[in-house]
Amino acid sequence: MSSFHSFYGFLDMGGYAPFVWPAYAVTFTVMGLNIYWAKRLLRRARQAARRRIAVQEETHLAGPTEEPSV
Amino acid sequence: MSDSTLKGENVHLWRGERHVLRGVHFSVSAGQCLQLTGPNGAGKTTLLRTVCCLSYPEEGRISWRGADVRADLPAFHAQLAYLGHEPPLKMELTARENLQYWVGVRRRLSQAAVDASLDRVGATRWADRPVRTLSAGQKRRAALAGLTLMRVPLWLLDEPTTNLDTEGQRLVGRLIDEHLAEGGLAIAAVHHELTVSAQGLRRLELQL
Amino acid sequence: MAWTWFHRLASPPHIYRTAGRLTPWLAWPAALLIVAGLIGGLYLAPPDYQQGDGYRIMYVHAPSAWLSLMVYTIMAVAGGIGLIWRMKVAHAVAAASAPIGASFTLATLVTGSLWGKPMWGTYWAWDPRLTSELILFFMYLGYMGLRAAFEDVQRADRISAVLAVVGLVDVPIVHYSVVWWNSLHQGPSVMYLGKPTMPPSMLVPLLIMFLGFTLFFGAVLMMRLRGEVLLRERTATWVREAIRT
Amino acid sequence: MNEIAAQAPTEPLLMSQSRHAPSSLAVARLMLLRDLKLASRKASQLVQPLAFFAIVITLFPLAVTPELPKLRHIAPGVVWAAALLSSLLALEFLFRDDAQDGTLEQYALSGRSLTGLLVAKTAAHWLLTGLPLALMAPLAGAALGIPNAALPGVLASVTVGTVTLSLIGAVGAALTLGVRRAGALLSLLTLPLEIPVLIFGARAMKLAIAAQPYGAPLTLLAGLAVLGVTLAPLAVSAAVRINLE
Repeated sequence: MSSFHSFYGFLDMGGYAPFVWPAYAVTFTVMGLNIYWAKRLLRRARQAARRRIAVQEETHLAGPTEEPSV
Repeated sequence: MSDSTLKGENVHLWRGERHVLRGVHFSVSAGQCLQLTGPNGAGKTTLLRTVCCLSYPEEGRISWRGADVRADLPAFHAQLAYLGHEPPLKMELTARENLQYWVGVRRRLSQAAVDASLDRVGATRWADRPVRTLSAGQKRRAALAGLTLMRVPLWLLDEPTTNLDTEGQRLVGRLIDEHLAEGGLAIAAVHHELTVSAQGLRRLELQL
Repeated sequence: MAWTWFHRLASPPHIYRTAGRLTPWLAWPAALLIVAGLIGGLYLAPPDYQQGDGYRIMYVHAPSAWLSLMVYTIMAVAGGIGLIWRMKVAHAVAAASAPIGASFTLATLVTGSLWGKPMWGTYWAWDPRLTSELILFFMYLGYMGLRAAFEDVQRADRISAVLAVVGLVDVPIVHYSVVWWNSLHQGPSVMYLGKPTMPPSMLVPLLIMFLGFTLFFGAVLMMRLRGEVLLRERTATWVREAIRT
Repeated sequence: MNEIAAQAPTEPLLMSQSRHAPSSLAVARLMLLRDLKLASRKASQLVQPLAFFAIVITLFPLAVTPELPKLRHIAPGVVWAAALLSSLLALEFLFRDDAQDGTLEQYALSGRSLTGLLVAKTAAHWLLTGLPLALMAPLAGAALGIPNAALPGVLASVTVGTVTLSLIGAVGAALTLGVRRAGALLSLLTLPLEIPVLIFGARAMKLAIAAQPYGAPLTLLAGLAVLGVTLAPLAVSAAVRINLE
């Protein structure tokens, strides 16, 4: 079934190893970074929301603002 | 026109993290002037810009003659004049040229009408000088000439008396009074009380 | 009215929760498919009669290229929807997509050039596809640069949406003009196995990879989308509940 | 003090647009005249992009070779790249001045079609920067060794091409209206979109130099201009409105 006769042959990629493996490495690095960045974004957004809510609760305790109207 | 009423209902607007307009209500009818007061940063300018639809409120509704202004924005804009902090003038053009290009896109202007409006604000003597050479007060007067020249019912004025001498401040009051007498309406953000006759004056105080 | 369910569906809390729930359902199939594609593409598929084993770069290059274009389209369409219906969630989708698309465009360029070296004898040839891809990368950079230039998220959303829509109109024009340009200069163009009769042992892993990459994009998009939705909410009480966990 | 006694207003308040409003064409004409008059009062702004164009052209004989046959070979690329860069330089003051002194806001609130007004402004911009550039291009071409017989082709391609450059540039200028130091961002946004113009324009010039019919690329350039005229104004007015917020 396999197209390679040995594990070494697989690693060698028929002589194309210096191109094939870096290409896969780059792609999977990009994928890994994407996951990392996404998690970081979510974490930061949560922190920002927490800060914002804290500030809002503080100002709320200071006294609700009057609804201005005519 | 009794139905010429501008109404704002429950207007909310945020600027980034700041909740600037927090449920503002107002109503101005023909012959009335609404004077907006409040400390710096309370949202006077923001409210004016929201009323003329330069800013988009996240909640609430602004209606003119009973209909939401966003239903037909060009028609609404054709009936309002907005004067911001700075007189909207090109420095390289003369006051007269400025009026031609500024008001000229709204209505056909006769020479006589332009002259009359310039005369009304005492601008005749320097109307043909480049705006760059005018004083801040003179620029303000040129902007006021544009305002009267538009002949629209709804005036939105942001600090209309800035840079004007006492005489100029009284001129603003008189212009508004005349405008109201003709059935126009006005909203003005001010720091100093306008010299407007009391019966048409209403007040809205915005808080920080 | 049909609109009520639509609005409920597009409401930030609903999207936030759904995106969270959907993430594993996209991520795990994506992982399985990509592993299957890797085995199929790197190990099981036979070598190409012309390119030997070098063609195996295709299994990451082609799906990356597909993502780079698909994501730009999604970004522009979402931006357009956000612009017309003033939907924050649509803008959040656009904002979440841009860095993913840009990174896969970069991956396409790098893998393409790594593929080019054994095929053309040089890392970079002005091949029409690679050139278009490079221009697309610049467009992503411009989009993200424009976004970053505005402090107010709302304005950044709306302004960058205009750019994305303009770009979407322009991308095909750029592509065809570049292909036209290339046809005049007889450039090397043997990148793709354009043969319609790719044997199934080669084709199936490729299709699996396409699907895997697409699902991977979906999973990352869902994660980013939750963050972007949170960034666009100011006072909503649901945020309190959401960030407690 | 001036006599400013209360005088009865001569005409009633205009309660609707109706018959007092000038026609759209008259408005566009007014806007065009305004921009031409403004430009005539600060001519240095007009001369600078042209001088820039001339300098960029001058760099190539110095950097590459003064031999005309060799220069002729790269002339289309040089002329077009220089045209792209100098049109970019001229964009800075397309909307920015009007936005800063508040006149743009007044036009947005005039009740007239902002799109129409901005088309007029863009037309003025082309007349003031694109057309002079096109008129200078044959001079630059001659200096780079393009035979006299090919100069009409040079003129035609740059004339048609700069229309699209002005339109795409207007989109870029409108997008970056609210950005402080927008120079680099502006080029990152507009140059990728302008690549088809570069390709078709340089091709037309190359054919003209080779004394071959250049109608096909010129038609494609004209097609781009038509597409630009129909779509770009919509993007420009959307972007300007968002940036005025």
